[in-house]
Amino acid sequence: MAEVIRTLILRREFWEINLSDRIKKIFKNLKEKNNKALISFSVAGFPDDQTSLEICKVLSDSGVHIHELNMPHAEAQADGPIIQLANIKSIKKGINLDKIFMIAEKLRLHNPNLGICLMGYLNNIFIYGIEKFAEKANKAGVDALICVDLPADVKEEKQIRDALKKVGISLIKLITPTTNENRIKEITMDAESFIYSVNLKGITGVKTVQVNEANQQIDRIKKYTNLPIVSGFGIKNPQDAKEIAKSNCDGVVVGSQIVKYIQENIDDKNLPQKVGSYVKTFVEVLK
Amino acid sequence: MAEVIRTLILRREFWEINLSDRIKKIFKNLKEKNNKALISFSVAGFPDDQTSLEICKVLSDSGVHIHELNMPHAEAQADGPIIQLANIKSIKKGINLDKIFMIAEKLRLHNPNLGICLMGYLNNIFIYGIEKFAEKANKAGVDALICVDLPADVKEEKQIRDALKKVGISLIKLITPTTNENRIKEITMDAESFIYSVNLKGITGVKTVQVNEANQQIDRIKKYTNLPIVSGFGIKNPQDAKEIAKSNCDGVVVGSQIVKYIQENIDDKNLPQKVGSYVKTFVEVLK
Amino acid sequence: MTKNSLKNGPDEFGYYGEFGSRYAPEILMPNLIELEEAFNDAINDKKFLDEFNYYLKEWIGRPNPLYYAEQLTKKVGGAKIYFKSDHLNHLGAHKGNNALFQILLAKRMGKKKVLCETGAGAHLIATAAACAFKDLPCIGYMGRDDIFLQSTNVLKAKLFGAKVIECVDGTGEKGVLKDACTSVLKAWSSDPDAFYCCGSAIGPHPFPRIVQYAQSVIGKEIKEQILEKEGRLPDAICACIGGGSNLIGAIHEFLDDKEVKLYGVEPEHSAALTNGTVGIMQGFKSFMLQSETGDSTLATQSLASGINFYSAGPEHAYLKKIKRVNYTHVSDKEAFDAFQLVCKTEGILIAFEPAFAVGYGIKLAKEMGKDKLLVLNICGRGDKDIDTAERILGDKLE
Amino acid sequence: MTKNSLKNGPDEFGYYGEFGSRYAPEILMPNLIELEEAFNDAINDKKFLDEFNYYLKEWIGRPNPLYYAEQLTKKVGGAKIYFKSDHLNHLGAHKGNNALFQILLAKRMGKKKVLCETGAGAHLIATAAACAFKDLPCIGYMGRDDIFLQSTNVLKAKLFGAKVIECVDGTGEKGVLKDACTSVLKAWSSDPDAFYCCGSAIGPHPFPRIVQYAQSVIGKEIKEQILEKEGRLPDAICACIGGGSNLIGAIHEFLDDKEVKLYGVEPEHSAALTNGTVGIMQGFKSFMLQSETGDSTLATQSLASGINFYSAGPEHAYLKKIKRVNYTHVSDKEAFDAFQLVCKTEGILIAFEPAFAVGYGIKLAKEMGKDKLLVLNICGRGDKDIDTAERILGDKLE
Ligand SMILES: Cc1ncc(COP(=O)(O)O)c(C=O)c1O
Ligand SMILES: Cc1ncc(COP(=O)(O)O)c(C=O)c1O
Repeated sequence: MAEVIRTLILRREFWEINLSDRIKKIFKNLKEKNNKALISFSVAGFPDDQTSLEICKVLSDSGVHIHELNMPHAEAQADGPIIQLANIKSIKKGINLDKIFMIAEKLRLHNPNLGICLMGYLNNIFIYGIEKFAEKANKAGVDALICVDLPADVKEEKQIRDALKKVGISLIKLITPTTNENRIKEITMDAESFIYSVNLKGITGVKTVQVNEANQQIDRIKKYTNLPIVSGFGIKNPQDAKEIAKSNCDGVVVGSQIVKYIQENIDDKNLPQKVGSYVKTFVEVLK
Repeated sequence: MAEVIRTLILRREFWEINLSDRIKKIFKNLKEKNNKALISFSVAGFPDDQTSLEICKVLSDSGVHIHELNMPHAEAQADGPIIQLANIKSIKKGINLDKIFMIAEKLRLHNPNLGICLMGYLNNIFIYGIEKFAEKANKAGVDALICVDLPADVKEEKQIRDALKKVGISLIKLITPTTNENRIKEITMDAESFIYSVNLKGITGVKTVQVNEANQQIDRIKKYTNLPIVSGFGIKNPQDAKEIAKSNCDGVVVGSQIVKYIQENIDDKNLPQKVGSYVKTFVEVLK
Repeated sequence: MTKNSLKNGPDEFGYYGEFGSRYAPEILMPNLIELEEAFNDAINDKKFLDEFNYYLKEWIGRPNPLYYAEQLTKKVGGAKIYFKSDHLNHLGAHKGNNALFQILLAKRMGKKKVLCETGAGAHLIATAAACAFKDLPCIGYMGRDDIFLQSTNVLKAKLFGAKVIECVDGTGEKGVLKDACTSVLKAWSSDPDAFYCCGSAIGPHPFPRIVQYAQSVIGKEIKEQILEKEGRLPDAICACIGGGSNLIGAIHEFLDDKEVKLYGVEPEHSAALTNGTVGIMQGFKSFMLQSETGDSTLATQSLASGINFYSAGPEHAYLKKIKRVNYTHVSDKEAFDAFQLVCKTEGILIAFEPAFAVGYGIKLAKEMGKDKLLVLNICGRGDKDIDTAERILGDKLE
Repeated sequence: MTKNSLKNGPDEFGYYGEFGSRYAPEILMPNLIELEEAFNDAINDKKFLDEFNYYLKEWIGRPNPLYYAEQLTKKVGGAKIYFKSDHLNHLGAHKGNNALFQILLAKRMGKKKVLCETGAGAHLIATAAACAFKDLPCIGYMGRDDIFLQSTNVLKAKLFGAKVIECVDGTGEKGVLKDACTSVLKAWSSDPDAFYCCGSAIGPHPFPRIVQYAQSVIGKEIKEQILEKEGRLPDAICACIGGGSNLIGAIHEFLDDKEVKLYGVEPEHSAALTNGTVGIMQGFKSFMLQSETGDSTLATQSLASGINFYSAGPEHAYLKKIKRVNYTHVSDKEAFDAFQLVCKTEGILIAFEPAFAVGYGIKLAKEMGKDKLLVLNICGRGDKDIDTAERILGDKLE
């Protein structure tokens, strides 16, 4: 264990120099204005490749600071039914990492300032090849990766971290209400760009958020890091977002609500624009 | 065992004096004419008390020598479905031993020469009371009893034998193809009036008879007794009866066929007469 | 053989006091005598007994545990309750002990075919399975209503290669265990070369004795196990009773131990020993639920098909007469409540039959006091009964 | 711990070679670590192990026999075939060994609620029963299709007091074991205070290790029993493999005995170890039947629901890689023929799952020669499968 921690410390030093600049700047700017980041989420390839790209573009135009682009996985262990269904539909239409990188790249060309974060499960990356993944992600202009089933405890964590580091992409860490002090200490030591703080015990899209709980969680993390903390899970409407923004967080994630909205308006010809207007209602309350 | 056999021998002596005269005479007369006895069978109380009496009367008028009047039992272990159904129907109409004695008595009044043999299972007699049964049977003019589930091995056999002996009724014994020599010896020692020889391995009313088998069986019995032997089980039509009559038997039993015939003509207003005509076809072939 | 021991079996004529013996048609007498001789010969043949014990261990899976039902004991708050676990036997009931014994005997006698009767089907599957592994054809007689109610057991028997014959009463209207008994006796009369494997401690002598002998392994194990666990005999043993094989099996070893109280529990509406009169049917004399004239049985009813029988074995009639065993009854509801309670407290799905023993056992345990030991004989598992349980519980099962 | 022993379990990070470990969302990590610590603590606590062994004996009914299948051996005409009889266990399968262990562990950890996944329902009823007798609420996750196919197991679980939750895949169109696995992991993520009782040697570390530990009682008994009966180790052991718990249980004790050949038999159309590629899903790395991109599992099919799984536990992936165990597969038809053959020759109704082991075992026995010893692991009884058997046999079942 001592050795593991030593490695972690070494890594940390390395990281201080190589942090993804774009995301660092986003939070720095917001901080100066005393504002909070809005982080949006959508499923790559849902409802289809082209539309999912359009949605991302519109989101970035609507005032979102960071966008999480989900790489679909059928057995997603930590996602609710709304996202899972979108995942499966996208998989059935033939989504894969190459297509996802294409979407990311076009989004990057559309908006050079947006934080682009890929999100998903390890297996897609593992099968694709870790090195190749890092290179392609970098080429596509991706800033960060959230990998749900990649705790520091598994072999691939270091492999991925190293590969990403080479190309300047950060590996975003999650902290949940069950994560104890010790583990928070270790995770924060390892973390880059920002911390993803899960408000609720539970999977996405099923419960509602409470500002007190969120703050408790954030305060536990702040003891160990100065990294920005974004608060996610359970934000159902602009009201929730406004509430959470009152907490000590640095940003708010709106995830399954957006996917749900897409789902509900899936036949609408102006779907991307509608999603854009919808997200603006969140942007508004955070101003 | 030695003691049991001693008792049996004692009994036999006793029996030589007390044999039921009527049946003895029937066989004696037939023997003189080189004829065989026809033994008929019907279920008391089937299809109802009155009709079952009428049937008995007509049978006795039609040339039958001995009639077996069945005392219905619902769980008859050694009867086929035809007789069993008649049993149950009769039971449902409320047959009981008192009524059966009434039928027997009226039959006796109608025909003083007919051999009347009650047939059935022990439990009816056991519940009624053995002594009382013997007395009432005697009063009704019954000559003999066949009790299907009363081997020499059970306690009630001696009780019933003794009770019947007192009133001069014989206990008829069955011998089947499975009865071995030793047992035939013991059974014949104990037998009275006539021996009931079962032709077939099996229950009544299901198989057809073969004269060779019947003879084999009869010959085995003749080694140990001079009593008349009637051959039964499986006689389906006058042809069968004629066949069997060719054997060394002294009489032929027509059982379930008569019950079946009654069953088939149950709605006929002249049922007893029809049964009479039917039985005459058997009487004819035996002449 | 100890003089005056209640464990000596019937007298030389097949009687337990006034009960039992063989009220059989002549056609079956030679078979019964042959069987009796073969049985007496077999139980004096060490090789045969070794074979029986070998398969009891290796095939049936004996000895099964004498399980301290701690949670149930706590819940009831009385005597310490032990379960004798015949529900863990191969094929799921005590019936296998007996079927195994008789099929080994049939094989030893050189028999070429086996007949059996069945109620709930437990004896059928046990006989069919034993016949399969001893390579004998098996024909099972089963009431039409039981075939319908216990269709999975019929299927199992067929998978073991048995033929199943539907039985009805004289009217052809319904068919239950007693009709299967009557039918198998008829079939045996037609086919006396066959071996008849009788499923309970009933029927003509020597069946009650044979079945008692085979099932007594239960009580022998109880005795050994309770002595090991508690250093003393139990204060009471309680089992359900249909024909009486699991009860006699559980208690036979204790008949001379007068300090051990013995209980036989019948279903309320087929309580032959409590409410019956002495009669003679299907080859034996015992207490029976019968018509006044003795010409038929009365209709009986029970949640548990396996103990829905108009009579009980002759040894029980005798043990009742001499007051060695207390025969009593509980209602379907009490049994069903006990069934659920054992599921919930012990995680054991018992059959409806032993649920009657548990139903009474609960009341008994309460009266007995905490320093007492009560053994309940769990003679079968309840897999066969869950559809009925579902029907009874309906919406309550969530 | 012997150096270089294959029995040492995973390394300190939860890996068997490159396979295994815990690919879990952060929300579950503290639980997994807590569980690992609790497990390591428990297996060094004599009192806990005594309790486990006590209930293995008294409640599950262990040891079960190592049965010489003489008739089958004769029929096949090759190696001497032994059956390890987990079909005789309480609740009818090996799953009880593991459920019992984990529920005792949950109790020891002070957990107040239990979740489990299930395929055929065997693990569900085992967990529900263990929860009943340890007084813990139990919630079972089961695929919608499996609920339909294994409705009696659902009923049993409910009688033991469990709640059963229907699971479907992402489309909501169907639901099988893998969907139950995904659902229970989600449910646990939402309710991390609960104890998750994993049913096979799969899932994130430490589950494969815990399940292997609990099931190893099977192989320990095999070793003891074969030494007693034959004075030597078997030449081969063969078991079916779904997640891999009965197989690892049967063979773990023999991993260092290189002269004992080991076989794992998968269904032809869910043969992850034969046809799969390395992947990471549901918390562990192993061979998997998965799409080229790794974003989903492939549809699998098997006569036996319990082994119809897209992957197998990580220890098996490792044992395949180092060639210690031979993984192979047989068709549904071969398994069904074996199922019938065992019914007819041994009078034992085995489950469809072990029928795959028997199906391969028959071929193996023929190749092995008469002086060899082959142990087949009969991990469950077939009561649950007779409706399907009836459907397959149709008119042929007379
Ligand atoms: C599980 C079970 N218990 C009890 C019985 C009752 O029989 P006996 O009284 O002979 O034990 C049966 C009969 O089928 C049964 O299946
Ligand atoms: C009877 C039986 N055997 C085998 C299995 C397969 O599981 P495993 O490979 O973990 O032994 C199951 C799973 O439900 C089962 O019920």
